[in-house]
Amino acid sequence: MSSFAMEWYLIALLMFIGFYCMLVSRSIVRQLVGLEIVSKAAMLALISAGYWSNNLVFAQALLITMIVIEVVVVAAGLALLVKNFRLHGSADIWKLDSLKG
Amino acid sequence: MNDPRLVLFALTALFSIWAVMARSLLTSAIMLALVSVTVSLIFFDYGAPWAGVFELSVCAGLITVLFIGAVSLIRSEEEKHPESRARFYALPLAAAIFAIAGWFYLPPFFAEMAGWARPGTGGGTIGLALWDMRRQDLLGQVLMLAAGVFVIKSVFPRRTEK
Amino acid sequence: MDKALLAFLIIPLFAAVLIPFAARYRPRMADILANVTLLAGLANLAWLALSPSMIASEFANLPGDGLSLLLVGAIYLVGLCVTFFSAWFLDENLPNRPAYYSLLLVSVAAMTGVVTSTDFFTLYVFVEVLAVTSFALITTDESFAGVEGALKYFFLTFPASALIIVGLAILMLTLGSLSYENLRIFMSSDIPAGPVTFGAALIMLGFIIKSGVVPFHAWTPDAYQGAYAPVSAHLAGIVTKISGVYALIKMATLLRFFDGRAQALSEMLMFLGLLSIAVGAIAALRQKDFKRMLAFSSISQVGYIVLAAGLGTPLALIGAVFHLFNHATFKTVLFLNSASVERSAGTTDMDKLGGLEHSMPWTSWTSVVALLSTAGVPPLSGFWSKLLIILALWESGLRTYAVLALLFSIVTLAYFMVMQRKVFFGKKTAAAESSPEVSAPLLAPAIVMCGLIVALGLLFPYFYTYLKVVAERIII
Amino acid sequence: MNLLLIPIVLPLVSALALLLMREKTRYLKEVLASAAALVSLLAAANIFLLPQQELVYSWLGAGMNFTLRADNLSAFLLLAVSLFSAAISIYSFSLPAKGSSKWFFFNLLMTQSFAAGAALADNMVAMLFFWEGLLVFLYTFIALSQDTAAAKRTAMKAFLINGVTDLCLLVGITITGYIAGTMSMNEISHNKLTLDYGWSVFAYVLLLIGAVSKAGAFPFHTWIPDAAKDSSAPFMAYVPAAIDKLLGIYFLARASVYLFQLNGTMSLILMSLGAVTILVAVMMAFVQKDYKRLLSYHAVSQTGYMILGIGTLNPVGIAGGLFHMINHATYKSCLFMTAGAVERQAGTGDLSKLGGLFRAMPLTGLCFLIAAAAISGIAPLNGFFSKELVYKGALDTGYPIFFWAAELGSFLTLASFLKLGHSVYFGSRPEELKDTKEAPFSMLLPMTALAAICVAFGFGARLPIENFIGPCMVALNIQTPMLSGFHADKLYFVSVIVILAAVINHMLGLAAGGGKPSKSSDHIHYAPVLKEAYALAERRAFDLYEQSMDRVVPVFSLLLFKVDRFFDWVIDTVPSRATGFLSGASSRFHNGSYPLYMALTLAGAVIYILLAAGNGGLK
Repeated sequence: MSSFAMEWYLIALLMFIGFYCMLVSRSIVRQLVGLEIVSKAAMLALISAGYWSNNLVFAQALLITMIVIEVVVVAAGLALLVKNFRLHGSADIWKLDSLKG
Repeated sequence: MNDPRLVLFALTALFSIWAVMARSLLTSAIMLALVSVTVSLIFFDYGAPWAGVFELSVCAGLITVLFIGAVSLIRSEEEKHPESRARFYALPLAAAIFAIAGWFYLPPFFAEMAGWARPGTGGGTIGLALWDMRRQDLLGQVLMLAAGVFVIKSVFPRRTEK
Repeated sequence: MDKALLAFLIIPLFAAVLIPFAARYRPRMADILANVTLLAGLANLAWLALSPSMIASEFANLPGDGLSLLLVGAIYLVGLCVTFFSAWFLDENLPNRPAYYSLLLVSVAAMTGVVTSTDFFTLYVFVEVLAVTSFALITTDESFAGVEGALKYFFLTFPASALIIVGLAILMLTLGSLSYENLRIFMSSDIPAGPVTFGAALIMLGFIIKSGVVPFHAWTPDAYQGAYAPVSAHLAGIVTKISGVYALIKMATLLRFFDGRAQALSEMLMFLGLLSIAVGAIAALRQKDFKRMLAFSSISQVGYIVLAAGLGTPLALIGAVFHLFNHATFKTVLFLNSASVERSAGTTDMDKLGGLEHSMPWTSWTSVVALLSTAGVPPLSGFWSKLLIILALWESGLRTYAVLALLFSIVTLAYFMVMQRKVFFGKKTAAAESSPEVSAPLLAPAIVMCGLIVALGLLFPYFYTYLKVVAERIII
Repeated sequence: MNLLLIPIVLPLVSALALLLMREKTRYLKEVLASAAALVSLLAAANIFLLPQQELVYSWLGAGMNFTLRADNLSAFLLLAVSLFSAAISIYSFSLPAKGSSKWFFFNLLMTQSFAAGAALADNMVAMLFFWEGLLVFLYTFIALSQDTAAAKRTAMKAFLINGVTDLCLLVGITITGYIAGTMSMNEISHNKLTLDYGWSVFAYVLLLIGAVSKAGAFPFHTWIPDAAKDSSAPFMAYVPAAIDKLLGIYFLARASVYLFQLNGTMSLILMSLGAVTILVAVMMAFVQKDYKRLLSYHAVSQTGYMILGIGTLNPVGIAGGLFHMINHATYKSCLFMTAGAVERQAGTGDLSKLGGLFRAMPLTGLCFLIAAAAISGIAPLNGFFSKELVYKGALDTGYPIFFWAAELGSFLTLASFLKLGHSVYFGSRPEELKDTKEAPFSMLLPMTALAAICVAFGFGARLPIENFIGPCMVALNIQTPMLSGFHADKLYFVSVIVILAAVINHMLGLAAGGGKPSKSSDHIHYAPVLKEAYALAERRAFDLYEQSMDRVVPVFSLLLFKVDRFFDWVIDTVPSRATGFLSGASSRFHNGSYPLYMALTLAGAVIYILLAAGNGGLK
């Protein structure tokens, strides 16, 4: 079993954990935690691919951009969380079901 | 399993399970910071120090601060209505099922994929790579940061009248 | 990146940064700056694409591949319509007025970035910027629905980003590069594809989620319905098309669907396209809310584009690009009209509306033009694009697909007729009694777009020449 | 702009401009319409004088060309169309009884534009386009000319009759184009079609139906007398009297001579059709008691001469038919104008209430006399010469029966005009008409102009035959024989006998009718066998349209209704249940629940990934 395959296996596991979290948790904060875990897994996949294909510098360059994006995305998510909390008084995403039909 | 990197990977998985299962949101946020730390260690181990430094400072630092801020804002309300824990206790079980089921399929799949790898030339420095090859991404970053500022301004406007 | 179009990215960004400073004391400055920026850009584009010498030479010297030019045109057009509409629609004391315009301009810049990018990672970066701006734009007002729509949009499209990154990682591993050009060269060589198509499939899945194709569509109606009124026009008209559908068309050309190297992927994409057409159309039949119905219709129309992109023959791609452009025109008109109705009658619930044609004739008739174009009634522009798509399907021997696409086109007409009857025709209801026609500036974008719909339909041969050049260049 | 487009585009644009005007403006609409018609007339004259012109637009990419082609025949026709438009637009200047003047002139100019297009079009599809356009404006013209239900009904009648026959024309043109492999009439004429096989006979018969029904021949004529009652005099003078005759006979000539090589049988059919039309219509005309209605039956009857002339298929007959076409348009237009003038001045068109108007309206009366003499074929007016040509052509075919039918028609024509003229302009003037005055100048001008043309084409028959009819024959690729300067003594005497017979008949009728000129036809009207026939005709027993409307249509529509209900159920109830079920399911599914949506998204993604991994080159 090559090291690469093992790493990606664990990355898949990490991704599973993150998506599981997004699937089952009601709290928007925990949704964001799940989201963070998934994106960590994606970053690991990227850097691992860079490492094993001898493109590490390139991968790092991409990763830095990704981290900037992640920060802004998480900040936007938290901003939405706070706005939702202000309007609805809760941070429960399962309660948001007024739009239907 | 003697590869230290794999230990770090396993540690990351462990911390993330913990982050998901933690009863308190604050613990979740701290565990998430630990996940980031282990991920940055993995980066260092790969020989990607720039990514590691960024990860450590931005993800483990800035994002954790943001998280803790948001959590402390809503914590009082959250603790009044704790969510049902049963689904979270099922996580280790689900992860184990995934891990065992995946063990038979995923590593061979990834191993075959590794066989298709086309090694690049490597070389160059991070600065050159960013500036010469990824110049548009820098533009994208600027745009992203601008967007972030405007998002915050839009969601939390300065109220002049009320 | 297409250097010729770089200015169309930088200038709105610059204007977006300028707006908070310029509008500190005079809030109207924000409107003026945003409108002027987009109008100037549009004028410049019109000159680029439609100068007499360009038409005389049958578009032979277009800069770039022509597709990005066309789409930048569409982006600026819809953006201008939305900002112009907003300038009169926005509440005078909306606290985040400057930020709203800044975000619109940033999203225009990001969309320009999307259509001019030459590499998957750059595409991803700009798509993320676009998504972030959209979240904030949806919740511009303080409505409950807005924040609900934004949160669902945020979380339900997030898996797309992760999948795209994993796809990029696989591409990097097996292709060694992320640029379109390398993928194209790789796909046209005889090297066995291996996991490259798998990586591409993951990226494609990401964009399928972002374009709201069934079964990944759940966020679409919520986001469109909850969004602040003019923003839903912006979202439905252009944002989701650029952030998702455009990339699908691009990948269809890069993966060379027409020569069968990624046959499985092509078939899956076509199946999903048809599924969206069907689900969107059927769901739209029974909607009670005007905007939600339009959202489902949007899913259905995106289905046509995805179906054509999945087929990938030159004719189908011409149809897809044209339908993308048409969708921008008619969906913008319909959503802006829904905003006008909301402003005038105070609700978008179709059960409470009725008989608005007497008090709002312009809104009513522009809706009719747009819906006929959506349903593909000749000689409006929507007819031609659907015709091209169905023809392409028929020519490729996919008779079932062609017939079903045609059938659901009739369902499209049916649900729009239901909508038109419930909202504009029929008996006047209490809500309609006190709803005057909105002011001329609010009507102007819809009327201009309707003019465009009719003009494109009538001048289709010229436009077809342009599209043929585009198709030749993007397929090679 | 190309000269050829002016007669089409200018009236069209002016008509649209008219619609923008307010109904209240005085004379502005009239001036605009007259000016447009006059400018078009000048353009048409210019086109006629220039050598043959052609204007080609490629249409629908390659394969089909939108061609306007002014060969001599088309140019001549265009000139005639423009002439009558100009005359009618001036005539209608101060005529109140034409309905809304905005819509009247709109219809007039539209009709002119489309008629000009139909005359110039070389491509049959383009011609059909203009032809069908005329149909639309025929309907609106009648429907808007009076604000009565009868006008609407007549309009619908005209529309349906012409619609059905235009449909025949459409099918005929399609088949012809298919057989010939081209839609261009010019190209077909280089390689004429023959009637050797079924499809081409079928095609020709359909074209024939389209053409003769436009011209208003038996049995497609029945809307014309109704329109005479329910619409205005200028409409009658313009459309059934002039434009329809011109176009119908034009296309009949094109089809019979230019596109197809006919055989003897078809020639006999055509001539019989012509003879029957002459006799049936003139018999009906003879007993009419209304000015316009009488004229309208003559408009039908005269068509018979043209069809007869073209049906002879010999150059003399064809020339006669074409010459009669233009002559008929001239005098019949003039006659309808006099009818309109009398109606305007005296307030009625009923013959029994009119009388002795010659003194009050001398100029109108003079015009009537000239035109009536012309239609009756009295030498040396234009009608005489064209009829002579038709007679000569009919005799040359070797079937003298057609000649005699035509002469009988001529006799009855003259007789009915003696009756008409006597009862309107001579005899004693009724008390109510004491204050009747001459018609206004704007009505007299076109009337006298047309009467002058009648005289000029009569005395100088050489001129029109050499300048107009001769070139037309060239355009139809016919060797022109010596047409003018021909005086057949025998024929001349026969027509003198006919005139005398008609006068004697009129005397007899007067004596039988107790000296009342309006009853001078009663001795024939109530003659033993004819009495029943006329009674049936009055009940419209011979009117195909009315009969089918009464008998066939109700049954058929009931049947269709039942079929329709069935299909309605199949395509309405069944799918609406199905879609109702599906959309209900969809709306229950979209319940706003986030975890459901997330599960859907993730499940979809997993399935997609598994499929992609399974088919994506790996494994």
